[in-house]
Amino acid sequence: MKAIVNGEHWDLPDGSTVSDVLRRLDAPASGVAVARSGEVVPKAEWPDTPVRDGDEIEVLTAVQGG
Amino acid sequence: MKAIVNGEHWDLPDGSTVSDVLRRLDAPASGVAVARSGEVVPKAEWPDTPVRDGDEIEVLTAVQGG
Amino acid sequence: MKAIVNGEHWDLPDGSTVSDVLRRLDAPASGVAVARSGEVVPKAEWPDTPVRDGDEIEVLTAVQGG
Amino acid sequence: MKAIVNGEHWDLPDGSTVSDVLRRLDAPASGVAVARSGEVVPKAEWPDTPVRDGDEIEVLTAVQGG
Amino acid sequence: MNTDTNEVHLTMPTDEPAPDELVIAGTVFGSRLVMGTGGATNLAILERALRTSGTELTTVAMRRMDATGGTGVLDLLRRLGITLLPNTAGCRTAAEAVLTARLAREALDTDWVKLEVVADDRTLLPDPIELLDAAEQLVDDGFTVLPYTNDDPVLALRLEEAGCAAVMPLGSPIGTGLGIRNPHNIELIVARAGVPVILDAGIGTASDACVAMELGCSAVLLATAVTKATDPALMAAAMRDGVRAGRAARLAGRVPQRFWAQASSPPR
Amino acid sequence: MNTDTNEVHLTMPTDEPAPDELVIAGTVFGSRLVMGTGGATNLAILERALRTSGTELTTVAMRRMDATGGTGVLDLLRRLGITLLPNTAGCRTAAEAVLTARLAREALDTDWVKLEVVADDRTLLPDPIELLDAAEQLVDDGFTVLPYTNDDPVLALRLEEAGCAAVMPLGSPIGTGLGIRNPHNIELIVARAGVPVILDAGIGTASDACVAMELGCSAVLLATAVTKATDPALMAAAMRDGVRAGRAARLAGRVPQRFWAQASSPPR
Amino acid sequence: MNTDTNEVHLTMPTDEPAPDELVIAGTVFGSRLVMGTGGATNLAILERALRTSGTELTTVAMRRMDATGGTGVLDLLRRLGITLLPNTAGCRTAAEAVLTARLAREALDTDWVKLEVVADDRTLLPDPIELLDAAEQLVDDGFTVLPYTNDDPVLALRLEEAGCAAVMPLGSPIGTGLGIRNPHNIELIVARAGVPVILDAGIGTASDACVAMELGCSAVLLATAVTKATDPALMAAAMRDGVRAGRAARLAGRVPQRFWAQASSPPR
Amino acid sequence: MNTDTNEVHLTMPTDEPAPDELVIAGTVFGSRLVMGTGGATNLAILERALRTSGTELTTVAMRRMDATGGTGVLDLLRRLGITLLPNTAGCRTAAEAVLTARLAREALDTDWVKLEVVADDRTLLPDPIELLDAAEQLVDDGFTVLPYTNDDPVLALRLEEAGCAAVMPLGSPIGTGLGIRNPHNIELIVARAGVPVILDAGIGTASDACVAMELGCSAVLLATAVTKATDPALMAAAMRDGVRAGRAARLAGRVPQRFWAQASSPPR
Repeated sequence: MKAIVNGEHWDLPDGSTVSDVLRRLDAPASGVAVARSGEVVPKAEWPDTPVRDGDEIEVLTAVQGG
Repeated sequence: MKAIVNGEHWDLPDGSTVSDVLRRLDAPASGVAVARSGEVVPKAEWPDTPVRDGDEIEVLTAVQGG
Repeated sequence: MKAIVNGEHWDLPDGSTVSDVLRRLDAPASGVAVARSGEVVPKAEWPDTPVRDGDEIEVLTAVQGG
Repeated sequence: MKAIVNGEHWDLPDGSTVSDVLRRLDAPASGVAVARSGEVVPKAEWPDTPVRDGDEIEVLTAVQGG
Repeated sequence: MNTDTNEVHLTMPTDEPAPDELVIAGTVFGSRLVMGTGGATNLAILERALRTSGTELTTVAMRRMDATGGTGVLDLLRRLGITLLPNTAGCRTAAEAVLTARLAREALDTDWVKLEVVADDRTLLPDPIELLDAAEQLVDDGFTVLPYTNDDPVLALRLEEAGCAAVMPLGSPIGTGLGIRNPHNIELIVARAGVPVILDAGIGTASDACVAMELGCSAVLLATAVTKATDPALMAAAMRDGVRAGRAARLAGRVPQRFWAQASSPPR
Repeated sequence: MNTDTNEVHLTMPTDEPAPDELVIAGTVFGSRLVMGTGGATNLAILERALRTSGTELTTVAMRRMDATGGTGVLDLLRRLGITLLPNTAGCRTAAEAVLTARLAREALDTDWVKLEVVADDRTLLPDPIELLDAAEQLVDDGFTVLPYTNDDPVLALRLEEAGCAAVMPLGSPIGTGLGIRNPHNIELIVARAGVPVILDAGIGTASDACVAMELGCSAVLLATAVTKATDPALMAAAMRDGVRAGRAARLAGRVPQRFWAQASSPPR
Repeated sequence: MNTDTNEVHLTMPTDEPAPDELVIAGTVFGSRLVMGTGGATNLAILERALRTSGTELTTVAMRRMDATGGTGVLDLLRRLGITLLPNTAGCRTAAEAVLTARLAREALDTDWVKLEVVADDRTLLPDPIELLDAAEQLVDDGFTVLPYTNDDPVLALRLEEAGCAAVMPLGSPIGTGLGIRNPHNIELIVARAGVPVILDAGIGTASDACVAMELGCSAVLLATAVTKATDPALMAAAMRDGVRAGRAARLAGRVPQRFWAQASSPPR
Repeated sequence: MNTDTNEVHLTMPTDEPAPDELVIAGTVFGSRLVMGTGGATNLAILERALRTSGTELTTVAMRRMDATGGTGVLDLLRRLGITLLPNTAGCRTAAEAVLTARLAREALDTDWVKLEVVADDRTLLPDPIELLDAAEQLVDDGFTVLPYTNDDPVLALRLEEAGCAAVMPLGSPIGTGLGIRNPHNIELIVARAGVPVILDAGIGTASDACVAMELGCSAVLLATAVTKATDPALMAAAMRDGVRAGRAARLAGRVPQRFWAQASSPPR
């Protein structure tokens, strides 16, 4: 299954979830948020939210700015 | 028949037209425009445009300004 | 003998000194300076400095200013 | 005889006058003024004003400025 | 006027067209001073001011006809051969402004309009949302739209993109006479504009108009600075000359600014 | 010039003399723009700039004659009928300035002098002590003295008391083009002056000249702002119009400044 | 801090609450200096600057996570006990800004957001239409919205009417260091605002921050003026003191301005 | 004070002496705010203002003793451990000023003097000729002379050459509260000064004091801006912080000014 994660093309095993993506990104436990194809995915739903073929996943965190 | 002309309550004989209103206002031949209940009435249509009961007629002209 | 002290006409007994003037002015022990007809009279010389007829004596002190 | 004309050392025959200096400088008839050792020499006196040994002659004219 | 001939002659060495004309929506104007007619005590004073100003484009407002009013200002402007620019002064919404513009077109046979949509009476500042909305509607309806806007470089660009024939940023709020409060914004607007930038509102005296032109504006619009001056006709002359001075200075290429002095006479 | 006729006509409603002339030491000038000749690349460019400026009074410097020099600038000014104003540029002491003024009088048959006594080369600012000393000596010697001074209202008054025919405060240091750095001082000088105040030095562009006149100055003196502009003749036109604009605005009585807006069109 | 005790004591004679606190949406802050974290070379420098500034509210941006990044800035702000204010920097549309704000809320457990919707990269000026749209959506969605806006008094009022917790007008475009280009607009905004006015963007040096407070702003937001100064921590101290100075001066009631002098020593 | 410790700590990374002290004629002062005592309604208000200001050097005037007067201000300054700086306020000639300085030395056991020689009551501006004359006499007589001067860079240099321990140019005339009218002149004075430059007169609010320090002045002298403010003690705090802010900003190295914007958040 193919998805775009933070602008890069990824190949993911079928049935992958948002949590799988975060694990692979080595995301910290806190300070991170996820959007799937333009919709926010609340942290509580990461384990049960599947990544669909063609999804665009954005994983954001806070950086210096403003 | 009742209409409001430039904010004043007028009594008009049935069948009155925009031209009648202008005549009564002593409006000059040029430099004047008319709106009937929010719509512009082109000069050519003044004679044939009836004033309906309850119409709001605005008769405008150019003045010093800006 | 006549002298002008801080702009006022004074009558002084002959032989009066600058110290006499200061005593009469009730001047404090410190923070005061005296000019006699445009010349500074050092504190040490007050007792021995006579007031001459027609002298202009200025007794100055520090006030709020600047 | 030696003189300094506009900052340059000149050798002049004895008895030279301011007029001689101006002639040698090719000075125009008008628009020029002369100082000899710090004093203005009026035009009328040029022919009769000798250049003395060691004199500093300044010959000025108007130029673009200000 | 002799001066104009000079200008023509003078602008030749520069790469400017000679004479240096203002072009708005394909119409050519010889004067870069746009006048308003508001505030004049009477038409005689207004006439002398307009004649002296040399203006070729002047605004009027649209108001309810009343017996007393008459059409004096129209007759005057036509007699002077000055192009009419009706405004939508007093409108608070896009709908009001669009209707007023259409009535002006009907009454005055012109599709030019100075678009004003103000937010409140204390500042008379434009409402950016209503203004842009009205501008889009009027452009679609075939109007030549000259919007009175604030000095926001973003809104100025949006108005140009909407098809406005010029943008008219304020120097300061209408009638304050505070001049150009934010020259940097005017420079930003000019730097990116593809249509004429006309400084509108806030001009108090001749140097304000002069600065506007030096900043790169194509023209200046003013009314009460002239009509409410002690001597309106003389102030009209001042504004005429101030605009011309600023325009010429812009074209002539000013000397740079220096921290230390530099002599203008040769060393001794 | 047509404009002048206008001006004459226009100034009538005001209490100004018509035409509005500049009078220095009893001599009348039709133009309030005093020019300098320094900085021009050649005499042809200078001539076009001077003609366009309309100036009637122009400065020259006194320097050592050299074969190459010639008297071109003198011939030019005489041909244009412009009154000569020799300066003492480059002098550092009263003695130098007095000698230079006397040589200028001898060479040019004029007892008018623009008195400059500067303190150093980096600022070219006047030395107040030497300047006042030189002014007193030259007035005693029968000169008509126009001193280039800083913008100190006290020194300006001292120079007037010494008998100077005008006072010429700077806007900013010579050649900086920084305009009028301290309008408040210029206003203080004008408020107390009994002789013409001529803004001298620092003018960079037309609006600077316009502001000087609006502040109440009687004239403006400038050189490199015109001669070193990209297009000197066009900048001369800008300065001519800027001075006229500022003068007219001063006489016309500007509108007051307001914090809140005020409508220029009648309420709807 | 001793000074604070003074301030408390000092503000008593005025009608100010003592201590003089900043309240935004019911949250109390002891410091009126809001900091940004952008531009700092490293976290050590940033930490010293933040500590010195005394700030209690500081912005962060939201960006794509990458291995290298880490969450250093978050850890730092939490360690310093500074309240987080995520921004929507880089967003061009209401939709982008709303999504970014929601992601920030999810990631940082805060419903506060500094709303930025800019129109282009050269000016980074807010897009008034998109900004207002985004503000309305986020307020509806329960956010505490602090919008970065231009200095248009009309837009500021619209944003307050839309339910924003503060309005944050610019002094000049982001990163220009041009200070407050239009104090009159800031005064107009303050005069009509019912929520705190926070001067955001354009501050270059301490006096800019001081002037903002003297104009009546409730706080100042700045980043690169400190982080890109030669000595960031020292500039942070300058800004801290400048904000405090301006606030105190506003409350203390300054002396009026006069044209003529007035002696401070008694007559002799 | 905790802040001071910060300052000390902060200035270490810079090449400044730590702490950053003001040195006049070899005497060290911890505060860069010099106060005047004129204009205070009573000594209690004056005391609170002086304490809050943190000043270590304060002026007094010399006047004829009268029974009512007493020596309250002297006792107060001595009690607060503040160094006395007698002035020659009201003197119009060098002779008057020299005599007044000598009487002050006699009365107050100090050879420091703030030298004032003013030309008239309406402007209270220094008389440059009398001022320089008095300065030379007093330096010869062993005084430590701090002259109140105008903002003429030439006179400032002459006063330094005459042996003055500092130069104290005005921002604007005494008591006007017009701030610093000519920052360019202050920069020119600072650029060439070998002694401390103390901005004296004209300060109206905290940002004026802050700007003075940012321009490179070593200290600020003010009186009525504090004593005649609605809340003198609070304004004293504002001035204290404003001076400190401006000094720190000067040392910290401000960011450059730009025409176009520059992002403070990383690109998305």
